[in-house]
Amino acid sequence: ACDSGTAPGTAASGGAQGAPIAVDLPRADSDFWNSYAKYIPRFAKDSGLNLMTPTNSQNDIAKLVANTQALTSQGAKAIVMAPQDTGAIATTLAQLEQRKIPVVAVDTRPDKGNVYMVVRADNRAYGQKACEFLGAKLGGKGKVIEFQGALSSVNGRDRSEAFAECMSSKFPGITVFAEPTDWEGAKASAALQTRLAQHPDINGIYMQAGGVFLAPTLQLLRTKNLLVPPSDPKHIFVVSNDGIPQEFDAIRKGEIDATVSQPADLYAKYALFYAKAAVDGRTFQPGKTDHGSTIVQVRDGLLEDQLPAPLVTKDNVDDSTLWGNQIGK
Amino acid sequence: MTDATGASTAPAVEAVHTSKRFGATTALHDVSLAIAPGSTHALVGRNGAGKSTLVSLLTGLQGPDSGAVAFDGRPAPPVSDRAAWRSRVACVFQRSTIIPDLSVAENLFLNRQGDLVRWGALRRRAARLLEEYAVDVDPAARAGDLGVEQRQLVEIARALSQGARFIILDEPTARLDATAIDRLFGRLRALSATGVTMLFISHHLQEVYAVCDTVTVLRDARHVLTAPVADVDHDALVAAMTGEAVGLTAVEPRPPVAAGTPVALRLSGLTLRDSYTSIDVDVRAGEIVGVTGSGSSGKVALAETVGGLRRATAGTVTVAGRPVPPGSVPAALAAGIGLVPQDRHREGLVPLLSVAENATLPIAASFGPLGYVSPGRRTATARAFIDRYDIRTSGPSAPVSSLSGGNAQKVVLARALSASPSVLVLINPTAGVDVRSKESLLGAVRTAAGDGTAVLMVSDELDDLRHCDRVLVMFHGRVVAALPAGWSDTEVVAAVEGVSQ
Amino acid sequence: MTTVPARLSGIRLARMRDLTLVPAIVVLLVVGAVVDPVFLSSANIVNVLQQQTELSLLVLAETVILIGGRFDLSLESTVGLAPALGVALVIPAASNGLGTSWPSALAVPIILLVGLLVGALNGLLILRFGLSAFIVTLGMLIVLRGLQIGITGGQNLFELPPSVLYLGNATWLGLPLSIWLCGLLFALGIAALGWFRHGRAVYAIGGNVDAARAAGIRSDRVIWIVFMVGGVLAALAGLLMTGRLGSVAAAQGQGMIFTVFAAAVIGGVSMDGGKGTLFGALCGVLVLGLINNILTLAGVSAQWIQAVYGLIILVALILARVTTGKAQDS
Amino acid sequence: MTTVPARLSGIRLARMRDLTLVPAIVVLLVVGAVVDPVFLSSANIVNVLQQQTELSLLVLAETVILIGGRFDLSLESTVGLAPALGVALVIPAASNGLGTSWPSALAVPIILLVGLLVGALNGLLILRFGLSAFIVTLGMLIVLRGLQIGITGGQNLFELPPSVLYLGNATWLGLPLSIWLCGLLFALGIAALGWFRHGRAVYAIGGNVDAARAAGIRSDRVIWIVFMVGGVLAALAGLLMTGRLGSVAAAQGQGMIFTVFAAAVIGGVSMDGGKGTLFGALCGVLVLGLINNILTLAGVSAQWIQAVYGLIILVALILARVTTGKAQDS
Ligand SMILES: Nc1ncnc2c1ncn2[C@@H]1O[C@H](COP(=O)(O)OP(=O)(O)OP(=O)(O)O)[C@@H](O)[C@H]1O
Ligand SMILES: Nc1ncnc2c1ncn2[C@@H]1O[C@H](COP(=O)(O)OP(=O)(O)OP(=O)(O)O)[C@@H](O)[C@H]1O
Ligand SMILES: [Mg+2]
Ligand SMILES: [Mg+2]
Repeated sequence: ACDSGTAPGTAASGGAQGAPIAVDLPRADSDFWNSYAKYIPRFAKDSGLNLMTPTNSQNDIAKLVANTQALTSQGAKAIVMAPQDTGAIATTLAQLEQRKIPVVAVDTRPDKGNVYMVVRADNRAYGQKACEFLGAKLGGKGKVIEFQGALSSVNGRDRSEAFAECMSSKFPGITVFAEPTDWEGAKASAALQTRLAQHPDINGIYMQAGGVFLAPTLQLLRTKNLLVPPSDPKHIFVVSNDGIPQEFDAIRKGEIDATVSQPADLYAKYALFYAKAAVDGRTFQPGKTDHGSTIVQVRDGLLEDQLPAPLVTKDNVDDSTLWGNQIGK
Repeated sequence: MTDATGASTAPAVEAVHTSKRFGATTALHDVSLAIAPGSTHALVGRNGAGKSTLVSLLTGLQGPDSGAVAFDGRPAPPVSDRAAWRSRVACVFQRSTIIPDLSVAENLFLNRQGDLVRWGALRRRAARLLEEYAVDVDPAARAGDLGVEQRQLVEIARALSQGARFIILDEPTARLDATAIDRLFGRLRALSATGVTMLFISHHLQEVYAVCDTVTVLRDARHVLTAPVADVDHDALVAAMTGEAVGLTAVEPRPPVAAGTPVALRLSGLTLRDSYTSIDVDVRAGEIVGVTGSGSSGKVALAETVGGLRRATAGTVTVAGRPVPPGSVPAALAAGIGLVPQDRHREGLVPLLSVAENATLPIAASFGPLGYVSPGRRTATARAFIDRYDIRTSGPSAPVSSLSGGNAQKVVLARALSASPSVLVLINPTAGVDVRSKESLLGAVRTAAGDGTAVLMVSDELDDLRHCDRVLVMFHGRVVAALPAGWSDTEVVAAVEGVSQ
Repeated sequence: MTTVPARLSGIRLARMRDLTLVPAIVVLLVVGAVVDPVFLSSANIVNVLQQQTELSLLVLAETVILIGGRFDLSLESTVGLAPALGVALVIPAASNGLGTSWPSALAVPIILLVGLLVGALNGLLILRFGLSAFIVTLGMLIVLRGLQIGITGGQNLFELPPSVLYLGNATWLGLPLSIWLCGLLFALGIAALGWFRHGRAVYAIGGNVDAARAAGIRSDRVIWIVFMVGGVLAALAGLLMTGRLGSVAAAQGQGMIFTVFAAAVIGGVSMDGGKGTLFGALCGVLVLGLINNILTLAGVSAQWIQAVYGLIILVALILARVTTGKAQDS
Repeated sequence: MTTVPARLSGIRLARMRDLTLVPAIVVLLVVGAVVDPVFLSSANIVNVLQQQTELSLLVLAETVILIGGRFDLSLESTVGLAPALGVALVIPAASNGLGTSWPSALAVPIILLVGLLVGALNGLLILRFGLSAFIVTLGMLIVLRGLQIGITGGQNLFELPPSVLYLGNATWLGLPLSIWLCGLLFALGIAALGWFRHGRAVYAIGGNVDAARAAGIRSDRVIWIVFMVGGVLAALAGLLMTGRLGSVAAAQGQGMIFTVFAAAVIGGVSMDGGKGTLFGALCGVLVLGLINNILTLAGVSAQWIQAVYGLIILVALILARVTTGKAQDS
């Protein structure tokens, strides 16, 4: 039926020349992804890309597939997507491959099927870094509560698994309460409240998404009078994840101790970079890159550019290269 | 507004050139009606003539398409001002306005409980009111658990107790037994004596003569005549209603069922705890057996047991010598038993489905192979029913909810007869049916009997029972009398009241 | 047919239906105590109650609407939109506000007003245009959620004025204010539905709207008011949640409506209108809250926690059915 | 009171109610063509249709259940659990299977059987124990979703046997097989509900179950069958989705049930039972699918797309109401 090339110039955001490049946003209700969404047009303009209006799949794989089909109908020559459900995208990837439309996957790696490049940070490293930080701060013993994401999310699972492995191998003296939250702040808050009643001596928290868990956690600790400086024995060490500006504020105030900055700006920048490279027909090899990251071959035909995800503590929270220090504020 | 002040007293209520249409159906066409203060006015007409529609205009439930309503010479309040309407008119509606999940007491004083409800006082008030109307019902009971008759009595008590000076009763007697009707009439006469104006609707013309002073006849949505009841005799009234100058024929005696005719329906030792005990009845093919009794006699439960709606605690029902599995309507149908249930709204009809579909539910299987229901054949069958039972409807495809009360009842009867049953069980089959239709309904029953159907007819109406070959009277769950044809009204009434022997 | 036993049994039945869930609650309390002695500590019980306050306000609203024979799915989106709008109007643009920077004392009144307006709009569309309540409020749910995302750009709002934080955080006489507030509102609701004419009118309308109208009840007006009260309660729930969690999350309230219906229906409220009590609904809320708390305390594995949760609900239902011997309606 | 015009108008009305959404569909087609010429390309139309196949099967199931006066929320979880279980039983443990490694030819029969069993269990609990359909199927929804997470550990399954992939992928005569299948099932359903005794019985039961029973319809049996058919259809939808997406996602089907109800009710199916047609429901599915497609093609900003979507649904409803002049019920 429809082959590429039949669609007239339908690029919604005109101006720039060149092959239309499509971006699908995974969701519109988290600070991280909203920052990403803001970076996309900015970087597209900087590098003169012909960017189509980004679509949004609202965390729904069926919508992502529908959006992809609509975008290809409209003549997209490369697609940047962030499939939160990494299994369900296989068929779509195969179809896109048939039509020779390259795909850049951001943040997640498809379980099956090929893409031109995966742009993500190593989520296992997030869990690892959080574990090592907490383990060191607690001196290898104590009780830690961990707000997991949804079991069906690969990123959440990677963080949980790495955290659990690291804790049991390096800090067997620390008890971990892993709470499933489905990424909901209210569930995390309820779980923390219950656990604190059960174990008033909890002294560490690892939250896998600062965007949703930060405010509820701080609010609860505040009402329980547990927001005290690290010098106080009652202090609970909190490690977060995401690197949004509010987390940095909390670090500066001493309310939390660290966060892993997930580079929203780099995600956007290199997603578009690789999309353009794909259209231009460039190829990449595993190895160090020119932007301080490493391309690894995770399986046959699948390259992944693992962007650095720095651990932010009081020491480096004012580093102006952190994305959380660049937006808004 | 007393008569003493002069001759120019305004009517207590007046409808002036009112019309009302429902889609393509004209329910009222340019009807005018004036009721003098203190009079008891009868409104009669065949099923679907527009009586209930007129009631809905006079009670402000609906506004007329054209024309106007006035009370005491002043225009009626706007339709939205329910409180104003309620102070002018109280009504016993033809369709139940009981709220099933509320208690009897609350139903009685709905929206009149006072801003802060004092439950104890409310129950006591309700108990007094019920006692006054001799209704043996617990005020704390859930209204939905009451029987049809008790519910009707509650509605009547509610309307009469509102203190309005104008009261409408739309077929209040259709669901009452003889004693209850007597009590109601006593009450109406007393109210009338205190100057209350009433509009009374009934298909029992003798009731019109018993309580009313003036009568208005509607036919096909139009006003036909208004006259003092003394000036129109029974035949003239029927002629005005039907538009034909033929009087009612007397009930023709049925030829006795031949002695050797086999028993089609046999009830032996049938018992339902708390309802009836050890009922033994034989109904022969072609025989019509009437069953009557007072409200708690168990007659309805008995009929419902035979129809498969209830499961007897002991005893058997046999049809043509074969026992019928108890408590299952499909089994009863398979055995050849057709049923006209008591409450057409609750268990008789599916309101959203068409007349055709409702009338042919049990025989849907016969309209095509493999469960296929040919719409053409269904419509044709339904059209035949509409003609045979004189159902006033805009067509077989009209939803049955658009029918007037009596016509809906005819659909239920048509349904019971559709499967050509060998045993027909009827519960109050002519409730709410107009005189002429009643004839045709009972005619259909007689025809079925003539073709060899055994009929068990539960009814409170002597007119129905007159068509029976014999009448069984039940009292507190037992058959206390069996009256062969030729009984006198007093015999039956005495037996029903439990005063015979 | 003597009437006395019938009367007794009538009363007994009505009472029993209200108390259906009490055995389940007792069983849960015992199980909880066995699972972990902490369970019965006053701190934990207060936690459970506080965590249920927002849900219970929504259940209060939905129960009244259900008794009136209607439906409101949009309550859960009001939980998010009302605080989001109220806060966005008063905080500076730099904190993701709308840039209007109205005086922050206005935040709470605006939040409640938004709830009122949403309820009024729902009522208008349903009653004036004769539209299906299910679809109107489903559409409204999507629109309001969309508006929230549109207004906030999908961001969480972190900079809250103290007045917004107060209700969800304050403690009175050792108990969180939100628990007092819920208790008070439920008491008011139970009194209004049980002993006041307008409350009884809601039952009448839900039971048979024609009959209610014939009895002189202004059913449209009553239902409209019920929708508006529902909207205000939902906004209040949003306010409590915002205070408790310290931010307006972009997804605040999302997915709650299922739990709201579950609590109400488990508590004996009928989806067909005219039936149910606030006390029963409150029991439903408690049952769900206790189950959640016990599962957390028991440390059921994340992999199986959901299956266990659903199973317990089903079993609780079957038990409630068996103990009262009363069939529920669809 | 002449009967002929009345009869004609009666038929006209019934037909019209069925066609309520046709003008909306036409308007959407025109708008779509204006927004982007690609819209009317056969490829795009086929895409829209194929994307709606799974939803439409669920709507088919839910519509029949709603017409019968009941409710099934658990359909959306069957969409996930049935394929997950079917696949997990046949694939090796290394691919997240259960380790049973049954012959892979069994996968499809198992999937459909799971749907049948879920429907049968729902029916059993609702009919035999007299429990509320809303609550039973809500509990079932949670249990099944939990089971899926328990069985798969929250992992996606993507080593699928070819038989499982076939239905969602194959193309017949240039059209995806799933479209043919949906068309066939809807045709069967429309015929069964319109012209067959058991289908008509569903309407009678939904319209007045006491009357249906008094007329000799075995209502419990019919409703039970309806639940089982619903379960099988949901499993089939899951099978199609699995094939189309090439894996069983851990969250497969999640959140669909709202859209299912929306499509059915927009299409004129009543939540009170006894009313509605499959054709109308199918139109509801199409309307939602077209709106989605047009919004995507039009490139509405991600920030506002949801609000616009909800608004269009509301407006479509009000228009449908105005054009047919028929009030809907709650
Ligand atoms: N809501 C409605 N929709 C459509 N048609 C209606 C409606 N209400 C009444 N009708 C029609 O209007 C006509 C008059 O009905 P109405 O109920 O006034 O008759 P009635 O005289 O009270 O009859 P009955 O003695 O059987 O109660 C009938 O043909 C009926 O079918
Ligand atoms: N299933 C039942 N359980 C308990 N009591 C019952 C049951 N069925 C009937 N009864 C009681 O048995 C008595 C007889 O009931 P039935 O309905 O047969 O009376 P009826 O003579 O038909 O009255 P009516 O003429 O008012 O319809 C009533 O007191 C009723 O309350
Ligand atoms: Mg009438
Ligand atoms: Mg009776």
